[in-house]
Amino acid sequence: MKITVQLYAMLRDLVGSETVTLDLPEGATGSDLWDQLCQQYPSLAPYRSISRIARNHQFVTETEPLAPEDEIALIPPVSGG
Amino acid sequence: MKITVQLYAMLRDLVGSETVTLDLPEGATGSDLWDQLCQQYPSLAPYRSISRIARNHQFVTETEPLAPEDEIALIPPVSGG
Amino acid sequence: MIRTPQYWIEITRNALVLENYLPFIQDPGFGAFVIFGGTVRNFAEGKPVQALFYECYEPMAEKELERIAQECFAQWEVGRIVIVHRIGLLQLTEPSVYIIVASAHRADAFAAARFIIESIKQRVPIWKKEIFADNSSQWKHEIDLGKQ
Amino acid sequence: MIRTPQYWIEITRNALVLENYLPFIQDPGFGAFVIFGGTVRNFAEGKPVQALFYECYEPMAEKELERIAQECFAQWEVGRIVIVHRIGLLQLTEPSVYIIVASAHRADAFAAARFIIESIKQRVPIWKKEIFADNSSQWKHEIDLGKQ
Repeated sequence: MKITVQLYAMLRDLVGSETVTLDLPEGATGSDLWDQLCQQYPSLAPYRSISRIARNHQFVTETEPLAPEDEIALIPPVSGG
Repeated sequence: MKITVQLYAMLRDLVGSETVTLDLPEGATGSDLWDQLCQQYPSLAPYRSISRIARNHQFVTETEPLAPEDEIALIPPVSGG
Repeated sequence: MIRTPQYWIEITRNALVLENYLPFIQDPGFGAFVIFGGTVRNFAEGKPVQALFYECYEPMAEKELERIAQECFAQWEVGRIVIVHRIGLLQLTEPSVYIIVASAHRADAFAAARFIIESIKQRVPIWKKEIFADNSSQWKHEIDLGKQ
Repeated sequence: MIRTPQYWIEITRNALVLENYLPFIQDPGFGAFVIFGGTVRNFAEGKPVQALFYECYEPMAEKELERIAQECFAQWEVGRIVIVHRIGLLQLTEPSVYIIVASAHRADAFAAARFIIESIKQRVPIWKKEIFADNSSQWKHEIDLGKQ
């Protein structure tokens, strides 16, 4: 299945694009998404442990299975306020 | 010595005057002031234990000796804000 | 009114306008400010209130507010403090007090603003008379002698 | 923008004007309000700052702010909440965020305002890039890969 991931802030800058579309097996989780993303963009690896995954505008754990219709974004450490 | 006391809020209302001038012995303290005041105006007595004395715009204890040139005020429980 | 480059203390009979005090706290060294506003509420002691009357021992009140501001500068890293209190007759929703604290970091501004309002309620000689909807009135903390 | 009778959540590219939000919190049932303002400070990471750039994952940020507001209504007796955050390029001293909480009693307004700003800094998808005086720039929390 195709999953499009939105990237923000330093993650977007490192990849050079606001979105990345990945081809993942059915039932893939956030963890699988990270695995493949870091393989494709090794510069993201240091951010994996400090970033969170948002599915449909809510934080989810890495074990959550993803679906193609989900809106997925990676949320590096926030700094609003 | 003559000591003039300023009264505020409910204390002033109970006495019916913004100031009261008392004749106290030399070296009289805040405690002596209260004694005489409550004798003259018994309706003030319930406020004695919950009010403070201010001398020259600062709170002082009842044991502090007073002088005629001091600006003395009785401060019942405050309620600003 | 007592004004220094660090603090602005004022007791006034005029309506309080928050915007008047904001330029005083603006400084590129501060990243945070906290404002506390007290306003006239329609209920007190379980009864509907129509207005409040504030009275003040003015010279002492301003000095006590100044001492409170100075205690804040000694305890926290704060940059600017405004404390303004209105006295006289205030209608529902009108502001009675504004406390503004600007600081480099937010924790200091929160702590100092809270300290200032708690201190005002403990030791600044200002008194509030509640004027109830039935036109009766009573000083706050007034002892009901009939009940003694 | 998400607006209900109880809360007003807004992320905007326009300059924030505090006075615009004050009528929303005015109510004779509230006796206190607390405002937190965040402004652009001239120093960060030990270096002089000339401006900040804020970016945002907007639909999620507004929803997360709404969840924070709802958590406040569940935890404290608060009457009205405003949370507005500016994004884009901000100059020194300009406000980036205003949080306003009105309540019957001051303790609730202080607690909720503090909770909101701490929550924003933990879990609302907004990111700040610091633009230093030497024209270099860096996302806050950016990992310096050269140092790894």
